[in-house]
Amino acid sequence: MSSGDTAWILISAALVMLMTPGLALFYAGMVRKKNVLSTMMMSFAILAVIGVLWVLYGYTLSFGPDKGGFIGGLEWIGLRNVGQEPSSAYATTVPHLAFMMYQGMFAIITVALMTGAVVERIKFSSLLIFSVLWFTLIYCPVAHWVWGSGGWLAKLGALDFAGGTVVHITAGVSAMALALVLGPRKGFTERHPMEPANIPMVALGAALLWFGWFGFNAGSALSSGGLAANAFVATNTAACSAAITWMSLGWIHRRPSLLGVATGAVVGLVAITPAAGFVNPLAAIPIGAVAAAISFYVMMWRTKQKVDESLDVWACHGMGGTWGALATGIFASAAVNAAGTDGLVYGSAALLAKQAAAVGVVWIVAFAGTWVIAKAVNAVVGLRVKEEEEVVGLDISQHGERAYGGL
Amino acid sequence: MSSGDTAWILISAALVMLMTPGLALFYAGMVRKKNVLSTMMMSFAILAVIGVLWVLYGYTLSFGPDKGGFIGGLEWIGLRNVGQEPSSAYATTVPHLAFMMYQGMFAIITVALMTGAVVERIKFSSLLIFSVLWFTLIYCPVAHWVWGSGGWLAKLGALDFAGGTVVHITAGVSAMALALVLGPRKGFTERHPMEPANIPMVALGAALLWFGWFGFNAGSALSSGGLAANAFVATNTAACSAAITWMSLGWIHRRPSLLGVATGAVVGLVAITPAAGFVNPLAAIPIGAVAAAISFYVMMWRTKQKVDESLDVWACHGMGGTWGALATGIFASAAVNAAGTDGLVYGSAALLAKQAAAVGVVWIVAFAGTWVIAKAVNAVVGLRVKEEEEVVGLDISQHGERAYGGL
Amino acid sequence: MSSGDTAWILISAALVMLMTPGLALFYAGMVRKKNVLSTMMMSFAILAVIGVLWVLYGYTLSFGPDKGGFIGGLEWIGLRNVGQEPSSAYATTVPHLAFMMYQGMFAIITVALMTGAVVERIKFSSLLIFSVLWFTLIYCPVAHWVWGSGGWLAKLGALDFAGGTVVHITAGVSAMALALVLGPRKGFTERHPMEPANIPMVALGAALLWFGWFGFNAGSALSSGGLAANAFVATNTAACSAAITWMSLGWIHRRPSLLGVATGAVVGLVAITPAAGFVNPLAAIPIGAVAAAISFYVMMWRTKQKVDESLDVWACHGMGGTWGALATGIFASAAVNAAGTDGLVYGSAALLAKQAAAVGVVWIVAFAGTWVIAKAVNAVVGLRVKEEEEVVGLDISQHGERAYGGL
Amino acid sequence: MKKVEAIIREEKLEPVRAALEGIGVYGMTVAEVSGRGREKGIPLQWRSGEYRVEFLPKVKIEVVVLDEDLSRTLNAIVTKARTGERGDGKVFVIPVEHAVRVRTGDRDDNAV
Amino acid sequence: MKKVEAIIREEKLEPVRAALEGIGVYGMTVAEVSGRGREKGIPLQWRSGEYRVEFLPKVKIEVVVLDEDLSRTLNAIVTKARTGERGDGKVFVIPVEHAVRVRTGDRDDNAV
Amino acid sequence: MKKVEAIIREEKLEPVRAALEGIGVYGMTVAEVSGRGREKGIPLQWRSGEYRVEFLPKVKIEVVVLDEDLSRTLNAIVTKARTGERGDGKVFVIPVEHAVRVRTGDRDDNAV
Ligand SMILES: Nc1ncnc2c1ncn2[C@@H]1O[C@H](COP(=O)(O)OP(=O)(O)O)[C@@H](O)[C@H]1O
Ligand SMILES: Nc1ncnc2c1ncn2[C@@H]1O[C@H](COP(=O)(O)OP(=O)(O)O)[C@@H](O)[C@H]1O
Ligand SMILES: Nc1ncnc2c1ncn2[C@@H]1O[C@H](COP(=O)(O)OP(=O)(O)O)[C@@H](O)[C@H]1O
Repeated sequence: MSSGDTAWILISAALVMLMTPGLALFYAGMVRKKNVLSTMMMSFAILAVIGVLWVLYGYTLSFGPDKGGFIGGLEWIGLRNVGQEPSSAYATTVPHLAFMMYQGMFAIITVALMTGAVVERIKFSSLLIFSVLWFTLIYCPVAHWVWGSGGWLAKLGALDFAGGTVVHITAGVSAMALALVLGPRKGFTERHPMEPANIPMVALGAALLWFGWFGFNAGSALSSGGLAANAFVATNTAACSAAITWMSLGWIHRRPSLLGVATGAVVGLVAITPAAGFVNPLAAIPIGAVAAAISFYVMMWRTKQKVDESLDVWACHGMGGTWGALATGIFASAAVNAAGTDGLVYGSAALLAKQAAAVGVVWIVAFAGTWVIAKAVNAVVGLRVKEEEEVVGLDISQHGERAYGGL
Repeated sequence: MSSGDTAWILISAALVMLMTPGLALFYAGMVRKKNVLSTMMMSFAILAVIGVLWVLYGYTLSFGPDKGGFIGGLEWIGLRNVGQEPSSAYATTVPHLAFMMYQGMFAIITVALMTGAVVERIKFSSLLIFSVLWFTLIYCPVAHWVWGSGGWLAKLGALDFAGGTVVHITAGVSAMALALVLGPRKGFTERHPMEPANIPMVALGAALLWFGWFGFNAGSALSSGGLAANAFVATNTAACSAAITWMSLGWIHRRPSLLGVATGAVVGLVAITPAAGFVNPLAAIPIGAVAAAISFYVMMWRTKQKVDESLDVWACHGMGGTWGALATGIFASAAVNAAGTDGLVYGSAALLAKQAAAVGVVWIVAFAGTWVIAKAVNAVVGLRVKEEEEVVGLDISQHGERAYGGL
Repeated sequence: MSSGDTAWILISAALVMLMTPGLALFYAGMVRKKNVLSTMMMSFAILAVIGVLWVLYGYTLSFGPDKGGFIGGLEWIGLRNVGQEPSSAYATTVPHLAFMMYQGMFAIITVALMTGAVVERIKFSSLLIFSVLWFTLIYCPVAHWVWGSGGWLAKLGALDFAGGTVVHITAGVSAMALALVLGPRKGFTERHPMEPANIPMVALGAALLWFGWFGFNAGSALSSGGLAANAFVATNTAACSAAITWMSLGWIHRRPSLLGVATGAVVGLVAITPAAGFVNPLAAIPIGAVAAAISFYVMMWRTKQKVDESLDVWACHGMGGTWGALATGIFASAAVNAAGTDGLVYGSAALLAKQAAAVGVVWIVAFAGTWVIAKAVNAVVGLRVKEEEEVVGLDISQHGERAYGGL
Repeated sequence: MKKVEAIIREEKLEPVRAALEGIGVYGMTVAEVSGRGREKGIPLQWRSGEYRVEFLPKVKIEVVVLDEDLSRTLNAIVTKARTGERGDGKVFVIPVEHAVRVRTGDRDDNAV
Repeated sequence: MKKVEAIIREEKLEPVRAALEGIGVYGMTVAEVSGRGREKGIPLQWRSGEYRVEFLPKVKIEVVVLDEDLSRTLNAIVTKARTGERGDGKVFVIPVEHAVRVRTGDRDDNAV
Repeated sequence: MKKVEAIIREEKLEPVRAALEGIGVYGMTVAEVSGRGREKGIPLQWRSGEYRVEFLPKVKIEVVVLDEDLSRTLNAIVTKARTGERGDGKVFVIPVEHAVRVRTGDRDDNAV
């Protein structure tokens, strides 16, 4: 066991934990004033609920001893056999408990990410039910396939350093499916302006996400050495590159905006996630820039449709994660990480094909699985609040609170 | 000396430092708009003042060479003999200065915690005088009893991993005594509504507290290994469990609220504090849940009394810390930490008795000591602002500022 | 390579990164509501732009193999030869990439610091152009002189632990030159009140700065041991001491204010920056206190002049950094850091003379260089927005956004 | 000219605005206000328990109209702002003696 | 009917509300405003030194009352809002020609 | 007495205030409001693309003046608030029947 590696994983776990409140701020600043608390509440409640479910059964389903490549066994249920000593399967220089918790923070934020699609109209109780089902039926299996030892996508040779597929594609694609089942906000189709309540809050949220993402990506080296440093540099560089790109695209169209810089940075962070520990840090510049361009125009296209995937989880995380996974197939270099392999620019197309396959599988599973779960929840308890409740705002109608005190 | 352990303690100290501004936000969001700055100012000023007093004399009184089990000697006054090498008495793998500073952050936040009881009416100058006296006469001795090498409560065998007794019981019980001496806010007895100014600010504060608490509890392992990981997992799990519980109780009574989730998380963090490094991580689930239930109903009861312990430091920290200390006696396991011992569920009642004794002693000392100090300060300089000042708000009357600029 | 040291440098780099968003909040809370986003945007955009330029050419200019003491060579351009292994010249126990990134965060915040001087009236495009030029022509050379191996100021024997000269004097003095070229805000000369929009935001920003500064100063030990602990303690103590001093000066003149405590803390952190790893932690008390007093009265004097260096980057960072550099010459002790030497209070005036020389050189270079760059940018593209744009506010006119959504 | 001051529910601003636009009334000024009346406040959640807020958020619309447009305007507002629950609000009509358009200096009926 | 517009200190809202309730006046609308007058602004702390804010926060209460309730209403407000210091505020009385209760369509005296 | 209600651009508050001070009108009450009229809203940036906000921020100044000061007051406001672009705003004059100074109880012309 290494005390340096352990310190790094523990602080990385703390950093990833902070991302969920960061996300709460990032999202809440973009909705209307009457839904600020409800938007924050979704992330906070998911943090609490998935935080407990993870130790109870999520970890063993995702990382427990492999059953046929598809799911982890129940040997580690309720943290049985997960102790202060390193596991033999994962992160062998840090306590097993530290690895377990670090992974738990990923599960939490993945579920929270989807809430951006459904703000301002989903019933809180139904969101919780949906989240628990989705976590159990989609997240845990997919995490096992990609990261569990013995997982079939891992065996295939698909690479995902810190969660481009597991976190961002699943969340982004599922967000779209869920939004389609749920339907648009009242007034959306008529293009009523829905002005963001608090852009400084969005920027603060983005800053906390960026800060936490160092734990997310560089922590995924699972040790504190050269690979972590490589991932750290790639992470920061991608965020910067994508932020500049988004700002410039906004400028070309009209004005450079803070909302754009914040969004661009997040998209860059998404895209570098699967690649950070497999590519040269400088590859982060094109990876970030292309990600921002893709998301920017996909978001513009989405906005023109009748589809109210409200805060563009699909455009940012789904598309950013997809591009990042493919970009890993393009830019990966075995010289950076011996556990990786050479990608397209180093002369081999095999990895790119595997990445595309993994992306395709996860798109389909996430979309179809989420559609079914969402339809089921809708049929049984209803996904939406009543129209009057939506009109009054979810802060009052769902939570009996309002964000800013009156006189 | 271990560079991994040192990295862990230094970052933990930084995390605990961040808790005090986090607390400032947590509290300030719950008061009325006219007192937001004054509420933040209390925490920031205490951070500055205790930060200096700690290096001057607080550390040596608390941790200096023992004098009869009751107080530390002055051998380490002004950081004399506290250097870059490890001490022989504490945290022997990290620089003595690092241990000293880490402990200092605990002293700061303990004093700041009490301010929640007295917001919106205490005179700023008197609060500072009270804080200095309380820190010197209550905090330093109690810290020595429990954590100082040779301290009499430590020798008794009472366990307090990260400050359930030293931090939370002292602060929570003292807060009640101080509030009783100070008296209620104008309008409190008539039940004037006092709407929280800014609930997103409360949630952000709670998030920073949660984040910082990883340093508080897992840092208290004083090294970066399995025990730190154990404490880390227990900490997160307790926060989640308590947040769910509080949210559910609110829901049963009427609605699940963000204020409730934030409060529940903090109460869970309080309760796991003394236990985090002595109990199995899964024990955090009942510990958190019971803590939330206790605090919830105690708070409801307190609100119905004529007692204006305004932000419920007593209900959250006093009761949460008390339950946590007793729960340590119930759930502790020598298998988790050889420095601990088995608690009630592992067949031994001795620890629980010791925990109860320590709790009783600290309740009495904190309550009586604070009462005397508060009465003395009140007699000499007066604790309250003038009625007009209270009516206008403390931001203007005490600090000549207002939170949000006008036109 | 040490995993403990690497963990410490990586987390320190993350902490320093967080300072730039912290600065964005700190500054944005102090401007009028109509310029809140534009003020934040400056820091965020600089983070993105300098973040990319640093890996492309900034690092090699600053730290690349020395060319005559004046500049780094291009051997490390685009991170060539900067890999996962430690460099032989700097921080030999951590990956070269980690050291590179850590230094990059310093470059970013230095450029961002200057924006405080020019808020509410500078054209966004011109600010970016100025920033890129300034970074290339002023920051990189000065960083090389002081910190590059072979840099001529380093060879002279001037000490700068974490950037008193490189970061704070360059930023503070340049801010003044830039403000003089740019001219005052409309209404400034007529003393129109310009009320800060959001003081809680200022306090939150100061808290994040303080938190991040542990990475800035204690990280500058470049390893995680006694020296880092020494710097950590000195840092915290200086912040506390300066905050108390500023609060007290405000009180003597009228009232103790939160804005004052926040400003004082930042000034204390500035002043201890060059000294933190060379002085005894207790020396931080006078260093912080004197810094606060100097900045307080310089700021008061500046406000009375017709000079609109709007958020007093010069008074806080320029003067704070100058005092800190001189204080290093006064309080340094070879016993604290063998790489340092004894200062005035330990009987030798030589260091103080060298410090004064370095300060003088950097003042002149920063002021003159910035003046020339600013005049050039002004001549070619114009530095100021149009008068109507200034009157409407930069959020709308430069960025097409407003901070807080309407009805 | 008359000034119509309508104090209505926040969420009715949009339908009222649209209805006024429908009858050719574009110009208006809106403020966020708080009101109380027969509606009995609203219970909000505290950390545990709840409390009652007396003043509820409303919006106040001010529209100055020519005398001949008055009844149409009143009608449009009252119809669109109604839910039938307590708290729907009030409309008041106040005499206006003069009006000036700042941009042009146009006076009275030409200024509305 | 008359509209009473009272611009008073923020902290006097509560006593005024209570006094009006005491004389049977429940309905009212309140807005946060800023005012200046003989009161000479307020000095606020800057980082070092201070500056003066000209416009001070006030609340504006609007109550529409029947003519016969006017003098009682004025009385209640003036008595409760007074501190005797500059800045206590002003009360203005403005004629109201019509009133409508949105919920029911009740008109004029029945609508107040 | 008349109440002058001027809805103007936010950035014109300061010049208007100064001009009123110049003609001896000190007392006034100001509120932040939103307005729409011939001005066609403002386009704001969204993350990608943009959207249009209909209601634009304005300030509403309320000044109660003696009848003899009315035209000077109107003049000062209209002159100083004008930019010549759409959205400059409107000024309305409303009759005031009574006024009371809270501090002293002074009535009507003495209260302004
Ligand atoms: N007499 C009044 N003067 C001014 N505003 C009033 C008056 N009565 C009611 N209001 C405003 O109208 C709103 C709705 O009034 P309320 O009595 O609650 O509903 P309803 O008219 O449907 O019975 C109040 O919140 C308040 O803003
Ligand atoms: N002529 C006026 N028109 C509109 N509002 C006024 C007028 N005079 C005063 N006010 C309002 O009344 C408030 C108090 O007035 P002020 O002159 O300061 O106090 P006092 O009436 O006690 O001398 C002001 O802040 C302003 O909001
Ligand atoms: N009829 C009206 N009643 C009330 N307020 C109005 C009316 N017309 C305009 N306003 C206010 O005046 C502002 C400016 O009006 P607008 O028509 O945009 O400009 P202009 O008068 O220069 O053509 C609007 O934003 C609104 O606040």
